[in-house]
This record gives sequence, C-alpha cells and structure tokens, in this order.
Amino acid sequence: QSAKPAGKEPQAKPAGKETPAKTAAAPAVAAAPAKVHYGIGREAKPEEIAGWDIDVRPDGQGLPPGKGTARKGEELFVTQCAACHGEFGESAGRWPVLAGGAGSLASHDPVKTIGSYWPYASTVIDYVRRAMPFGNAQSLEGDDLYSIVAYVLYLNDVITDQDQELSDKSFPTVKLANEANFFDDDREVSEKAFWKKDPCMTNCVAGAPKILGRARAIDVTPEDGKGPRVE
Amino acid sequence: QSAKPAGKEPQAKPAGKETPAKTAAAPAVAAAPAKVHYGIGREAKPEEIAGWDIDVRPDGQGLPPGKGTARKGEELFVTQCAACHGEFGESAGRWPVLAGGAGSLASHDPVKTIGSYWPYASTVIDYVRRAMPFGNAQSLEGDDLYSIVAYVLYLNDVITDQDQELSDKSFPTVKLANEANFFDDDREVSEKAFWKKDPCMTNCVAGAPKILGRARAIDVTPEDGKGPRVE
Amino acid sequence: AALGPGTAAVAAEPGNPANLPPNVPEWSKTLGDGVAVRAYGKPSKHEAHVIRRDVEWLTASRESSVSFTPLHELDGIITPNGLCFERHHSGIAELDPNDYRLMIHGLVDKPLMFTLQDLERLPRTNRVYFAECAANSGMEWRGAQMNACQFTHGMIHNVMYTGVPLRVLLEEAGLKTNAKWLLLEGADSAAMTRSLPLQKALDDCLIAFRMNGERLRPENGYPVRICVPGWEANMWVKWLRRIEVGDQPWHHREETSKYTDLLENGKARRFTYVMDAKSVITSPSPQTPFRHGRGFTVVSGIAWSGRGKVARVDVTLDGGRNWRTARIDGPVFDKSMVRFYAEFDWDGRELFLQSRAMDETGYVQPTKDELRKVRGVNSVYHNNGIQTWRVSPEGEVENVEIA
Amino acid sequence: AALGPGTAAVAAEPGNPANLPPNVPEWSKTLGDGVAVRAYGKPSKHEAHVIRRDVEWLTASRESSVSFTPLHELDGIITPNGLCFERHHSGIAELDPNDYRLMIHGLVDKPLMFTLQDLERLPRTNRVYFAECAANSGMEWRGAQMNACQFTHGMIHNVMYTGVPLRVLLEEAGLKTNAKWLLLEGADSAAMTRSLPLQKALDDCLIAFRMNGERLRPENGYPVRICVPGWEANMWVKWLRRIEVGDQPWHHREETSKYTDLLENGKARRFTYVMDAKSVITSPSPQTPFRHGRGFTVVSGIAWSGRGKVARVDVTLDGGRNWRTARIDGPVFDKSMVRFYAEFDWDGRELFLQSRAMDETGYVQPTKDELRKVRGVNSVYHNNGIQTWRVSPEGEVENVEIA
Ligand code: HEC
Ligand code: HEC
Ligand SMILES: [Ca+2]
Ligand SMILES: [Ca+2]
Ligand SMILES: [Ca+2]
Ligand SMILES: [Ca+2]
Ligand SMILES: [Ca+2]
Ligand SMILES: [Ca+2]
Ligand SMILES: [Co+2]
Ligand SMILES: [Co+2]
Repeated sequence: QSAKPAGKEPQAKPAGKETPAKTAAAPAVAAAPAKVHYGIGREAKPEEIAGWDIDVRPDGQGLPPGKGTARKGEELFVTQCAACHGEFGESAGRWPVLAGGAGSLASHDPVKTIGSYWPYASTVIDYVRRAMPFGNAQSLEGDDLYSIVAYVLYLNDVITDQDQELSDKSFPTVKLANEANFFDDDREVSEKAFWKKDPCMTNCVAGAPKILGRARAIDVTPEDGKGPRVE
Repeated sequence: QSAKPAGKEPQAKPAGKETPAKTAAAPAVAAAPAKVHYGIGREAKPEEIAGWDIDVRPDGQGLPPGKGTARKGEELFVTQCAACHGEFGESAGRWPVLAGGAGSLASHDPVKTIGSYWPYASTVIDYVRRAMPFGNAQSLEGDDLYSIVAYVLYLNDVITDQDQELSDKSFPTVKLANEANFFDDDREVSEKAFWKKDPCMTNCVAGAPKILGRARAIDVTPEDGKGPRVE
Repeated sequence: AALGPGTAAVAAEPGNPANLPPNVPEWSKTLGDGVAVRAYGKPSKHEAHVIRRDVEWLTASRESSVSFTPLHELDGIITPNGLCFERHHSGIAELDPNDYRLMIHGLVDKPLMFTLQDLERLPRTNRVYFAECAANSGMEWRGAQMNACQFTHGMIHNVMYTGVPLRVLLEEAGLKTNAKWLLLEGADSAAMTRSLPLQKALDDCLIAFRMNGERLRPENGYPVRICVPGWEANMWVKWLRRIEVGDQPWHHREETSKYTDLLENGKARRFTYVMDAKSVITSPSPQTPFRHGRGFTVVSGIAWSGRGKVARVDVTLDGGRNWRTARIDGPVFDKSMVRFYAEFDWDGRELFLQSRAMDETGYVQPTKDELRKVRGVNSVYHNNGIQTWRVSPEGEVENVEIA
Repeated sequence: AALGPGTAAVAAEPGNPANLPPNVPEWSKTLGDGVAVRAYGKPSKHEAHVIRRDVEWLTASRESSVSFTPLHELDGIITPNGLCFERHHSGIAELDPNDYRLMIHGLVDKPLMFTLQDLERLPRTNRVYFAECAANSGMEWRGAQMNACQFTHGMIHNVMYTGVPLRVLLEEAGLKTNAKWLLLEGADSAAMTRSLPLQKALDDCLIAFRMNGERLRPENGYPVRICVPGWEANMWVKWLRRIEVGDQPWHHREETSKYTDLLENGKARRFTYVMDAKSVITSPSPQTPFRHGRGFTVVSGIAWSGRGKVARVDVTLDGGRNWRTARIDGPVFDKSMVRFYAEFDWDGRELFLQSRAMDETGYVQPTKDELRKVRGVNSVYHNNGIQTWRVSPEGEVENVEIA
C-alpha cells in the first residue's frame, strides 16, 4: 500500500548552453545568433594558474621542485608539527594520529594512519603542502616540505633510512603497503539485497521488541563532554 | 508561443480531517477507529470568551454597554487623541486625518475620512475600542468609549447635536452617508478584458518608446526622506 | 562614466591583487571561526546592504508602517525569513509561546481553546505561498515614483509554511448551519481584524506556525498566523488569537477605511481579496544596474498570481513593441512566486525592460494605462500594472513610464 | 511524573494567567518594535534553544569539526540558512566577494578565470537538494550512542540553490578528449580538495552562489560552492576557487584517509559517493518528547535518497513488527528531503518508533543489523540504518537498539 506523495515535482536538468538559445528572449531589436560560447570570463594566465595549482597526484604530476631527508625533517617536524601530532606522530591529546596502527584494520579498533591505511604517498605531500601546519597552511615548500614528508614516512616505516633522499624525481617510486586493499564502490552489487520489491508490512518480526542498548547508558550526549571520538 | 515551466507542482489541498483517517499509521497494536473529532483543544469558557470578544458589527452585535455624548467626549478626545489626530480630527503632522474630505472622493485628491468615506459607524466604535489610543489599546470602555466616539462622529457631522446620547441601544441607528457607494469586488466582470487569449507578441506598439515620467525626477526614494504619503 | 550609446564599458576587474592569483590570500592560510561559534548564523558582513528598508515619509511612525523586501538582491523563489517584508499596525507583538491561545467561538457547536502544543497534534501540511500586501506598488498609481525595485514591489514574500488546515479546526468545533463568515483577530495592540468568507476558510487557509522550516518570526506573527493563499496579505492576520464564526461580515476598519478600492467616480470596491497576476524584473533594476558592459547577460524576475499557477511570463526589451517568452526555472506552485529568466546578448543600447505575467485562468497582467482606464488613480491598492525599467547605454537602470 | 504504563498524564496548560483570556496581555495594549528596526530579522528570543550544536569530544578543535542541524525543531523540507549544519576543516573562510575568483584549467581548450559577477551572467537554475555528510550517524555504528536526533542525524540540510550548471562552465572552457576527472579545490586554509568524475560534473552539478534566495552564508561557502546532488556533502566543496580537469583521480586526503569505508576484512571501499536512501523521525525524538499525554498525535520525519526521489516512507510503532505507509506532504523533488507524517491515537503505551525510506530505484532503507552484516562496524561513513526511538509511557523518548 504505497503512499501517494502530495505533489511530485520533476526537477528538469539544469539549463545547459542550449537552453537559453532555445527559450531566452533575444534582443527584440536583433535576434541573437545561436552561440557556442558566451564569451564570459577571461583567459587565466599561466602565472596565475601556477600560483594556485598546488595539487599532487600519485603519478607525480604536480610535485613541486625540492628534495629532503627524514633526518633533516625531524627538527622541522618537532618545531612545526609535534605540538599536535606528537614527536613520533602518536598525537598529542585528541589531534590526529599520523603513525602506527599496522595490522589493526581488520580488528575491532582499527587505527588508520599513513602507514597502516593510506594508499598513496603523494597524498601526504599534497595534503601537508595545502593544509599543514594547521593554521599556517601553504607555508611549506621545496626542501622543507620534502624533508617533513620524508620524516612522516619514516615514522610510518615507509622509508627506513633516515638519509634516503626524496625529491620530485624519486617521490613517485614511494609505494604504500595498503594500496591494494582499496576497491571502487560496489554497493549496487554487494548490497543488492537492499533493493526489495515488497518490504514486509505485517508480523515481520516474532515476539515483542527487546532493548539491546540505550544511548542513555553510554551517556556521551552533550553537554556531558566525554566519550569516544570519531573522525 | 507558450513557455513550458521547468517543473509544475500541483499542491494538493491541505489535509482535512479525512486525510489522516485514510492514510496515517494507526497504532499497529490496535487500529484507530475512524474518528469524527480529534479531541484536541478544550472547551473555551464563557468568561474567557467574554474577555476577548470585543468586536462590534454594523447590526449592533457586540456593542459594549455604555452611553455618551460628544460634549463629554471632547475633553477625553483632547487629552487622549488630539496629540496625533488634531483637536478637530484634522491630524497633527502625518498622523491620520479623522474628519473632513466631504465631496472629495471623485476628485484628484480624495480625503477618505469617517465622514467622507466610511460606510458604517460601528467600525469607529469597534476600532477605537480595539486599537486606540495608539500605544494604549483596549483601555477605553463604557461611557468614555461612547463619548469619544460620539465626539469623533460629531467632528464628522454625522451627529450634529453635542448632547445627543449614543448608547448600545441607539448606536445601530447611526448611519453614514457613503454606505451606498461600496460594492462587492466585480473584477471578473468589469475587468474581463484582462483575460486575453493571445496577448500581442510582435509590433504591438508603433514607434519608439517615449519617456513620460521618471521616478528620478520625483526624487522621493530613500534616503531622500521627502514626498507624498500613502496609506 | 558615460561613454555614449552603444559603447557600454566593461568594468575593471574588482579585487585586491594581494588576494588574487598567483597570490594566496590570508583566508587560505589561517583558521577562521570554528563550528557552532555562530550557533544561529547570519549573512556575510559583505552583505550588510541586503536588508529590509522602510520609507520614512510614508507614515507617521514605524510602529504602523511597512518595510520592503530587497527583491533586487534575491533569486529563486524562497524569501529568507530575515528579509520578509513587514507591515505592522502597532509594532511587533512579542508573545511568549506558553501564553499563546487560539480561541474559536461564535456559530459553532462547541467553542474551543487551543494551545500551541494542541495545534501541533493535528494533521499538518507544507505549502509555498506568496503573501503580497494589497498596497504593493501603491505609490506608483500616478506615475513612476520610487526609483528602486525594493520600494516599487517589495511588499511581497514567498515562504514554505507548515500549519494545520483551518478546516480541521472548524470541523473540530462544529459549524452551525448559518455560519457564513469568520472574524480573524490578532493579539497585537492593533487587535487586527478581517472578515473571511467561510468558503475560503474551508478551502485552503492554513493556521501556520512555521515558515521555511523554523518557527514563525516575531515580525511575521510568532507563534501563529493565518495564511489566506492568493489573497491580500492584510488578511493573513498575525499573532492570531481569535476566530469568531458569524453569519455576516464585520466591516471592520481594515475592510472599509482601508483595503477598499476607490474608483474614479467616487464609488469603491470592497472585499477585493484576490491578488491579480503580476510580475517584475528584479535584476537589472535601479539598485542592481548592469555593471558588465556589453555581451551575454541575464534578466531575472518573479511572477505570481492569486488565482492559481503562473502559466507564462513574457519579457520585452523594447518597451512592449516585441515580446519573447521567458524561461520559468524552479518549482511552479499554486499561488506561489515563480522565478523567470531571459538571457540575451546586450549590444549596449538603451533598453526598456518589462515583464508580463499570465496565469492558468488566462489572466494577463495589464499595462498601467489599461489599469488606470478601469480604475482611475485613486485606488491605492491592487496595482499590478506592468513595470518599465529603462536601461541606459551605461547600464544604469531607472523607473520610468513610457508611451 | 511517572504514572506507569498506559497512564500518560496530560500536561497542565502552560502559561501565565495574566496573559490568558479573559485577561488582555501587555502585547495587546502597547506598541512593539517598528518596521525595519530589525533590518535583518532573527528568531524570537523564545527560540534561543534552536541552534546548531557541536559535540565537544568529537575533535580536538572547533575549526576542524562539525555542528549539527536541530532537526527535531524543524518541519517542512527547507532548512533555514542560519541552522544548516557546518563541517569545516580549518574554520570559516571569510572571503571578500570582490576578491573571489574561480579558475578552470587543465585538460581544457582555454583556461578561464571568472569573477562572481561573471558567473551571474550565465544561465542559472534553481534546485532543491539535500547535502548530507557521509559521516552522519557515524557515531551509531556500534550501537545507540547519541541520545538526540540532532546528533544522530543532524549532519544534513536541504536548501534551494541558485547557480550555474557546471556543464556550462566546462563547455565554455572546452574539454579535451582525454578529460575524465575534475579536481575541486576550496579557498579555505584546508584548501579542501575532492576528485569528481566528469560524468557527474556534466550531469547535474551546480556552481551555486545562493541558498534559499540569498547569498550563500560564510559557513556554507560564501560566495561560491559546488552542489553535487545526492552525493556525500564532503564533495560539495565550499569557497570554490579552482577546478582542474584531468584524466585520473587525485586520491587526495579526503578520498583516501577519509571518506573511504573500511569493511570488516580490512579492505576499504573508495569513491562511495552516493548517499543511500535514509529517513528519521524528528518528532517525537529525545529532544522533543510527547508532553501531551494520550490521544491523537503526529509523528513527523524526513526522508531522502541520493539516487533520486523518495517514493514512499513506512512507519512502525512496534519496533518493526508491523508497518504502515506514512503520508508524504509537501514537494517531492529529486535528491531532496521529503517530509512525512504518521498520525495516530496514542493510548499511552510504550512505543518503538521507526521509519523506513524507499526511493524510486526500489532501494529500501536497511536495518542497522542488515547494514552491519555487509559492512561490519568500522565504516564510519554511510550509516543509513533504521533508527529506533523508544517512547516511554510518560512520553519520554530515547535512542535505543532493539531486537
Ligand atoms: C595546531 C595543530 C596542528 C599542527 C601544528 C599540525 N597539524 Fe596536522 N592536523 C591537524 C588537524 C586538526 C588535522 C585534521 C584536519 C581536518 O580535520 O581536516 C591534521 C591532519 C594532518 C594530517 C592528515 C591526518 C589524517 O589521518 O588524515 C597529516 C598528514 C598532518 N596533519 C601532518 C602535519 C604536519 C606534517 C604538520 C607540520 C608541518 C602538522 N600536521 C601540523 C592539526 C595540526
Ligand atoms: C500616538 C498617536 C495616536 C493617538 C494618541 C491616537 N491615535 Fe488614532 N491613530 C493613530 C495611528 C498611527 C493610526 C493608524 C494605525 C494603523 O495604521 O493601523 C490611527 C488610526 C485611527 C483611526 C482610523 C483612521 C482611519 O482613517 O482608518 C481612528 C478612528 C482613530 N485613530 C481614532 C483615535 C482616537 C479616538 C484616539 C483617542 C482615543 C486616538 N485615535 C488616539 C495614532 C494615534
Ligand atoms: Ca595540477
Ligand atoms: Ca591521542
Ligand atoms: Ca547525561
Ligand atoms: Ca463577537
Ligand atoms: Ca496632516
Ligand atoms: Ca535622490
Ligand atoms: Co483588496
Ligand atoms: Co563515501
């Protein structure tokens, strides 16, 4: 017995370029020619793009020039990162943990770090460059950036030699252990049981409801201010 | 050439009493009987109604007990009303004019007052009782109310004898001159020309547009702070 | 800077070079306010000009006056609650919701008293409706007067209401067979009243307690107002405290002295409830001129009708010589605003922009002159004539009347 | 006061007798604030509890945290702008709109730079979409934890956006034949990035500059964000500054470290974009219990699906033993919230309320156990399991899990 929604409103696809050409008022004085481009916006200059194009990809595209070692990175990390992330990436207080957690992913208490979870090392350099240190973003570049990232990878046992040099040349060769454990969204296959024709409407479960757990018992709802953290 | 609105949404009539009976979830444990009343809200007590039921109709329904004369009302009006409406209802500054304007309705500058425009005297007693004095509403009752209203009607030449007594008995006999000049909305007849099948789309007016008036020239748009008033 | 017809200048690019590429602005480096610091948010400080405004000379006091919605700064069909035009007759009544009562009495089987909590236990519904003051555009009867869309057309808002159909409450009380009219009364110190025909009450009126999802705002009747869809907003009594059922209209001040339409011959129409189909171009308009010079651009506006759905909107660039049908975009609801757009390539010449709404009953928004021919210029209310904006070659926009 | 099962008490009538009939309250006698005194309005002081709230223990700092929409205090389908949940990664970037630039480059024929004014010259559209954080209900994977609808489900809002289809901008730049992915980047100091498949970009993504009629709020990306309809809100990059067109995804932090779904076997799903169909009863819920005792009452909630329209919502009063189809009321849009109601006569007994959404693809919202069976309890994201509220005979409501 299916509900009849009070009003069904088909949302048409947003207007593409064709729409105005078909339905808009052209100037009455002279019909507008069907146009391929609106001619709005100007060309972005190469130097403008260079200033903002800071992304790095796993294949190395976008890596900034520079080089560094974990040994050089340690001091920088201690000065600029450790206050939050701990001297060894173990985290100070509730700030994110950056290292550890190996072998924990299938456990009851997975610890997802660069070493234990992340699929690509390029993500570290990209992210630190764009977002860290927290509150002083986009301040790291060149050799300092490579050195800090090398130290973070060293903390994660991704590189084991403190003097191994990472650079825009060598960086793409750094591989992370967990890469193969990611797979693309497969819900439409693995969860196809959730597409049900006729969900049960009467006598779907036997017996009276039994309470298995109550949020009240856990008692972490504000204002209480205690309890587990989530990401 | 008619536009196809991007999405037409029929708004069903708001749910009446039948709707929930037909489609709502009844308690699974025991089906709710089709009900005539929801049983929500409680009976309003007569004394509660009496305190809020302040409206007055042209036929006299709702007139509060009391009596008064314009002579008695004059002093009350001067004390409580004249600061805004002027001693003779002519208005002080930009507050509403209460008297005058006879014969002005068909002119270029109609002055719509109780005497010149209003159809029913009951409206004066109802309105003054509920809304005046401005900022001290519902403060007038009984003989004071009748006296002030009598004075306002006297200012409007509706009554001409300062000592004529108005009371809940006599009030319905007071008639205003303009009553017959009101008629019910007839737009669907008198303006039926506005229902057009195919409004003109091309070459609808000959010649180039000629500017007849510009708001800029009148120059009363804020922040200028001068110009005519509207109601 | 005036450059003469057909030579509209392209404005220089705005902005502070320090914040433009290749440079990285401060906000891309340092932290901003955290979450819930703004527990109830408000617009950016750069939008401080987007506000309701009043016209000082219109009335003697702000407590009985009107503020206007900044239509020229809005898009889509939803009016944000903070910008809904206000019309108060004695200022904003500030009710404590615990003290709220709605009384229904008169020609009913059982007079009833409802708390706010009671109302929320009855079946409710969600509807989008425009509310337009009958005096909207009232300052324009004699000619172009207000040089701003906000002031020519800003006594309207369009909101999604949640409320209980009035019919449900009336049936709960039980109507006597001679019931024909309702008196609606507000709890403000104007104790605002209007007479409502029973047929409309049973059709689509809502006892509303929410607007755009949240509680009504104080200036819009918190905690309860009535929606009278398609009818003049003066009837949408705010702070609704009482409904009396009767057998005849009350002819109160707001339906005699006010909200009656004086015609040229001195006679006056009363009970002119329905708001006729109407539209206006909100951008460009005097407060939002073309600043971009020639080229492709968008004309945007709103249309509505108290008789049902808007069926079509036409736009002219040459003062009504030639019309093109505009693109209606977004939901089209019964007795709700629609949003329309007309895109075109501006060659920099002088324009006379107008829009013309049509509704599903076949009503076509008239020109101001067509309207004056039937009504004269003394009506004050119900001015739904077609608005003209002149666009100069420099892109400035002004309110004009043309032949 | 606890009266035992089946004897729910009727609350005493609220209010101060001095303000109740037959008495006439102050606000019916004296003037309130005039018009435009509140040039940009805000809610009544009696609604000060209707705010976004955060959970202090969730994160180390409010600049990277979340605040939750008070769903239990809302109705209809529009979320007021001031109450839209926030998720910032480095606080609110406060841009000057004159300094706003959107750069499009990469695999395009001509890299382009747009000002805000430029964007408003392109054909725009108005759409209502929900935006739900993929982590919404993420605290409930291992069992009932948050005793408030605001905190179990409040990382969602539903807004009418005005914007330019992303497709229009991409066609203006001209796509190279090997274009397959887009990088979206924000101007905040997290320089938030996500990779977006080109197909979605060309389908229904919007470059939005308005929400519910007015400019975006600072906390929602002022002046420009992207809407990625039906997909997790993390992709709806705020303060959008740059779009790079590429031939492969970037695998950035927000699509590797975060927003990947760890399964029980230690493997993880990535690119889980679509938000599955979901619903929740917003009232009664722990923050809005039944205060009225037995009798007729209304259960109200919201449902949504990232795959299209909600087709139907069922409600159970007995913890899923028996279901009835609820009444959907108000507009039903694609990838938008709907509002549903289920009215019933409460006899004062204990209830286990649940709602179950179905969308037009035939997807049925699963129970929490069905979900855990496929995903385990470590996924963090995409928890769309059926929520249970226990109603006690006294009308108190709590978040429970049941068998
Ligand atoms: C003031 C505190 C603070 C400092 C200093 C800081 N970080 Fe962070 N870091 C954070 C926070 C907060 C986040 C999470 C931000 C978010 O939620 O998006 C984070 C996230 C990260 C992450 C991603 C963690 C994950 O699991 O996704 C990395 C890597 C990182 N920081 C590295 C660094 C490095 C390297 C430095 C120094 C150059 C640094 N951080 C300095 C607070 C800090
Ligand atoms: C402080 C100013 C002030 C005072 C004092 C005042 N009034 Fe008024 N009066 C107003 C205003 C303002 C209005 C219009 C209110 C509105 O717009 O709804 C009004 C309207 C009226 C009207 C309706 C006018 C019309 O044309 O519709 C009448 C009648 C009236 N007042 C009578 C009185 C009487 C009688 C008193 C004294 C008992 C009084 N007023 C005292 C300000 C005042
Ligand atoms: Ca790049
Ligand atoms: Ca820690
Ligand atoms: Ca507690
Ligand atoms: Ca009465
Ligand atoms: Ca005067
Ligand atoms: Ca001026
Ligand atoms: Co009227
Ligand atoms: Co996901």
